[in-house]
Amino acid sequence: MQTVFSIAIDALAYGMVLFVISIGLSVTMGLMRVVNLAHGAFAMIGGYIASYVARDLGLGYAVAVIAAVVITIIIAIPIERLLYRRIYGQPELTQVLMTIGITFCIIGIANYAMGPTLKTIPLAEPLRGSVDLGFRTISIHRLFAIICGLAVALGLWFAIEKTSFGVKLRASVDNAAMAAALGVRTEIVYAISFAVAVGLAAFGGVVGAELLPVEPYYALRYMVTFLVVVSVGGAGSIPGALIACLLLGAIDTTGRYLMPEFGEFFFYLAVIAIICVFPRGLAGRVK
Amino acid sequence: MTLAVNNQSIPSRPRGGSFRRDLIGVAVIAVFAAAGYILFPDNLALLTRILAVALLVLALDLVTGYCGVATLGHAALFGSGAYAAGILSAHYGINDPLLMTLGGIVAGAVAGLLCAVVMLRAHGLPQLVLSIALIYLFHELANKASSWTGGSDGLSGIMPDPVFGVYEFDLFGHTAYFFGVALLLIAFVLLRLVVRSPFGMLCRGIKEDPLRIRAMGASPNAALAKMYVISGAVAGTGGALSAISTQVVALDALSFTQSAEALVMLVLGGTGSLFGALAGTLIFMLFEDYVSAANPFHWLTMVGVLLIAVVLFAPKGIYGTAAAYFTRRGEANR
Amino acid sequence: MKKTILCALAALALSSTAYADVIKVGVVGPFSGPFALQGKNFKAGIDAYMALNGNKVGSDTIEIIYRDIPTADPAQSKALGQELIVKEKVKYLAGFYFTPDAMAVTPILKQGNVPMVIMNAATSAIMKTSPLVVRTSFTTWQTSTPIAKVAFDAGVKKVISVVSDYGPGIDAENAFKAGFTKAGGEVVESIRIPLATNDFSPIMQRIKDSGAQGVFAFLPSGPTTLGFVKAYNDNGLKAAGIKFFAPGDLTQESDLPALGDAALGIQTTFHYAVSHESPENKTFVDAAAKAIGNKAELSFPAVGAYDGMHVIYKMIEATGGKQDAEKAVEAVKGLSWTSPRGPVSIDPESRHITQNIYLREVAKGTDGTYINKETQTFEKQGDPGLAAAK
Amino acid sequence: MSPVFEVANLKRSFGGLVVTNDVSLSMAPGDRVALIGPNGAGKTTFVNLVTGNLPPSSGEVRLGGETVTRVDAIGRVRRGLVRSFQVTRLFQDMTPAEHVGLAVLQRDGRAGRLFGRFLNMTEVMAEVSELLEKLGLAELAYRKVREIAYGQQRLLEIAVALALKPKVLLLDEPAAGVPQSDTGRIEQALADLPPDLAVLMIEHDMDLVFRFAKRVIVLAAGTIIFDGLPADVTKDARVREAYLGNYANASHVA
Repeated sequence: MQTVFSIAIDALAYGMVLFVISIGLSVTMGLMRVVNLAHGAFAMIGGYIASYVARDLGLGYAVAVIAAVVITIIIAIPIERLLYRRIYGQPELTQVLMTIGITFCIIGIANYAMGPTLKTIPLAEPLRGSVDLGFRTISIHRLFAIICGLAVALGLWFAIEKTSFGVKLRASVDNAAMAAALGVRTEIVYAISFAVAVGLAAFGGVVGAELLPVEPYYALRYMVTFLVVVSVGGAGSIPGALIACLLLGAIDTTGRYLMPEFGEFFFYLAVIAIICVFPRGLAGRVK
Repeated sequence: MTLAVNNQSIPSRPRGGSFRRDLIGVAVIAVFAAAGYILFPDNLALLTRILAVALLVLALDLVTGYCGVATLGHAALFGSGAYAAGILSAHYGINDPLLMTLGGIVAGAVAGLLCAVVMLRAHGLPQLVLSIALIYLFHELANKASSWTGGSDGLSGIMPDPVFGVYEFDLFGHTAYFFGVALLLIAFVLLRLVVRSPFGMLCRGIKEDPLRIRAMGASPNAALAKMYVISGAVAGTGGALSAISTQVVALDALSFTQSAEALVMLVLGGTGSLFGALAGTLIFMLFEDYVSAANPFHWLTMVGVLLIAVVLFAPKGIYGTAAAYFTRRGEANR
Repeated sequence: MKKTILCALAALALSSTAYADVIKVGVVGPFSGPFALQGKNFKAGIDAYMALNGNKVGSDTIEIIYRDIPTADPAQSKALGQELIVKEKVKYLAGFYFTPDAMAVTPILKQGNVPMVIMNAATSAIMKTSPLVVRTSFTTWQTSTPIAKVAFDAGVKKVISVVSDYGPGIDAENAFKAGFTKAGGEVVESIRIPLATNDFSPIMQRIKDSGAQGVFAFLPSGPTTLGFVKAYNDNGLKAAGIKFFAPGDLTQESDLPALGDAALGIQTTFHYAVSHESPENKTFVDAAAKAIGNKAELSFPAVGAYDGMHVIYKMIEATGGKQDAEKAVEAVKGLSWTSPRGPVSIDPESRHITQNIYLREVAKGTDGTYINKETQTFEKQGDPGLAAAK
Repeated sequence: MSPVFEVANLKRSFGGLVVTNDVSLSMAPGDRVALIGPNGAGKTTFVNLVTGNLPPSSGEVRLGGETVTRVDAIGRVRRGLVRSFQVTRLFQDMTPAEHVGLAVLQRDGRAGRLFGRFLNMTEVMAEVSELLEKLGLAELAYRKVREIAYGQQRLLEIAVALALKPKVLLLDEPAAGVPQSDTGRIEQALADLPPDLAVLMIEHDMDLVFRFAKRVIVLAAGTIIFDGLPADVTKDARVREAYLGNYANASHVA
């Protein structure tokens, strides 16, 4: 029984970390219809900035998180203006080519500027160490990640469902021409959504860095995982992404506990099974 | 309908046109192959690799360019062909390169059918993810079956006999190169026939509007599965060529990376055209070889810039955009 | 066919008759991609050797030609090897980080009349594929066997082994098992985990549940190692007194800053630590650090490359710059010298390097950086893997 | 004449909402029937049920005496039930000749052939040219669909449907979106449909309905409220109510 609880906790923690990192991609893919393979690259940039701020400059973890999000967004703005604008509404394959190109460039630059070694982000003092839950110990950082995941989920849900911006965004997504006719400046809505998505990527990159350490190949190494999680959830759906992360997290964790040597099989078989049953993703809208 | 036979009231199309284009196509490939041989006699290994990958990209074009199925897992077909050819030689002592190629073709086709069964359960993004899941499963399977595949150490001990008992596979790669050119030419001619056949037309229809095809009484999934099998045979040929020419097969033949690279090459060249697939492979691999030799440490950035430039300046792919440009000019001159 | 070879040989022979020649050495390694750091270390080791010993052997100038192969990709490796031999006319092939990449090239060595000096690839079996291969790195068997004795002597009788599910991981598992069982211990469970494992918590749970007193682990360096060691601490295994043993790949110097305090006290056995104390090593580290630019990035592939160059220089000396692979290899059989890692020799039979294996513990150095502090020496270790494979 | 197409007690509900309720009709070869109804009457659902794109909650569909309720959309097409689309669904990059050629080949079970070109298949080309000629599309045979006018695209829809040699043809607003100047050609094409073909036309344009149909069926709120001669349809009180609401009755009373 203890083991079951223990695995459940691990699954939850892993799922939430996945969620924090992937949810930004769900926003770009679901709401802006861009297959953004460079999502991981933005998460990586966030991680590098946080590492630089916290480790090399010696500023605190909180400062590092904020700096990572803000600076990554600032870096992303010209990229959005010059490159992403050209692929909105283009065929998926074109988007794939462009965003892979961007990813390669960012990897190359990161490798050149930051070197090929792993970078860590020193945690704030209260987040270090582990707590004893009675039946097992878990690192405080994991709990922090779970809380971050819940906060992001709630915040996004609120922003999309309950604010006027959310209304405009949903209108722009459903019918851009109609939204524009109603006076919504879709360009600005898209730009803000992109900024939010990039900011979430950076935030996820920092919070998830304990599990997915920052190095130049981060952007490619985890690209597939992010893409899979978002698609299984149904792109653009926050509850969908949450369920997918928890479900895949649970399958992955249980699989790795029971039969580690077949870990990959479980994960990808589950992905195939879920998509065969829900061809549009768990929360995909049926047209 | 009998009375209509000699009543062709619509002007029939000049039939020579497409046949001539076929000839030109074959000639262009032959000229390129000869040029490669004469100009770069010391780079035949690279050129043979390009031939093998070109077959993979052609195969990918069949399902992606002609049928609209986006996949990041096509190396599963290529790798199955490579492993089949390799295992035939390394474990069963079947060293005849033609038989090994045949084994690759069959294995590729079977893998194609397997993939089709899974892939056709979804569309769009979830379909893309299915393809990713598939390639990882194939990869893991090959890793697990290490007594057959050599696992992560790779399958070695592949020793192909001379082609027709005469032409040996030597260090300089002459035989492998010509063997590859021959395979590519045969595949190209057959595929030209296939894409222009009624079946090819059906597939183009499916790509544009599968629902309309259903309303015409044809099953898109059956057609796509068939195309997947054909594609598997072509990719399997490429895999077999790779196994025969390098005499080793490793897990990278079944990898996501290989699949993604093939897709990048295809889109780079231009989807939906056999020439686009060939052009994309040639340009990407030569570019990669050139910049990675020029600067082994930071060439990835250059490749990234190339991809971005293509999207910005040649949105239909390099061949696609060039072809469209010449067609327009041709029409303007008329 | 024979004619072609003869022609080729003639051509090659002709090209090598001139006196003051440029002798090209082709180095194949991961210079970009996820393993770029290892390739960078190859280059640092080679640069260091040439900086210290000059770029000339006799009157011949040595020129290094680098070729990039980012991951294990034998088809590409073979193409590069062929290109280096045929087009660049290299007389020596060297480098090779991954086993399959090396295996892909060995079949063409004889035809090309080129010896190969492996600077890393650590699977025992490579040596059997061609008599023209010499290795100056290590094998996983070689480095993983002594740790079994260390573990047993530390009073640990039950161990669980956790390795990444790929060639070197499986080698490590077998090597440890063989050594540990022989010593009288018991490997209670052997777990193989996929290479792409991000979250190690469930594995830690598994280790706890197994009731083992210690864990033996082998994972490729980089993010997975970091994740594993962190999980080991965070999940309370360290606190619970479960001891951690591994070969030194896990505590590669370039990973130590990222591992930080989490790695303190981990015991590993390996053939080389950057902190090794000897005048030879000091010279080497200074030169290599200069070559790589950042001393923190320096780790074991550099020493493999450094000694590899030493072997190549000796080969060139022995052949007088002529292309004769067999003679070159013959000349270095039994060669012994003092490497930065300690006294080493080339075993005449296996052509693999015989060397000291050190037991090390991760500690904080005097300047605050993390180092692998050597605490015990296992002298003149050969490769037990080749014997085990028979 | 025995009916070629029958629908018996067809019913479909989504959750609690009954969209098609107990619809029955029967058609004989050569019938020209128009199905009309106000917006939201359930016409689209009815078409989807008949073509097999939506399974019914209960009831049956029969084609030439065979029950096809459990046959999928493709199977029904192969058994002779062919439809056209309200908004043309043509392949923008293909030519009219290719469209019709594909349909002919598909009908003959040769669309899966891997070799040969239909342009070189004399008997296929003969049929293609005859059909295109008949619908006045001969000159456009080798233009891409995206380059030809919408009215001609509608004609091509009909040509594709005819190439499949249907027994029952379902025309979903065949003249929708066509400029006034071109409707004449479409009406002509409809008038020239094979005499033994049963045609069910869904249409809003009453002029077209009156000129084409020998029989009119009115669908409202998922049920058939009228099935009879065109001449009678405007006199029917329920039809008036369905279309004009209470306002109609009020004015009637007044």
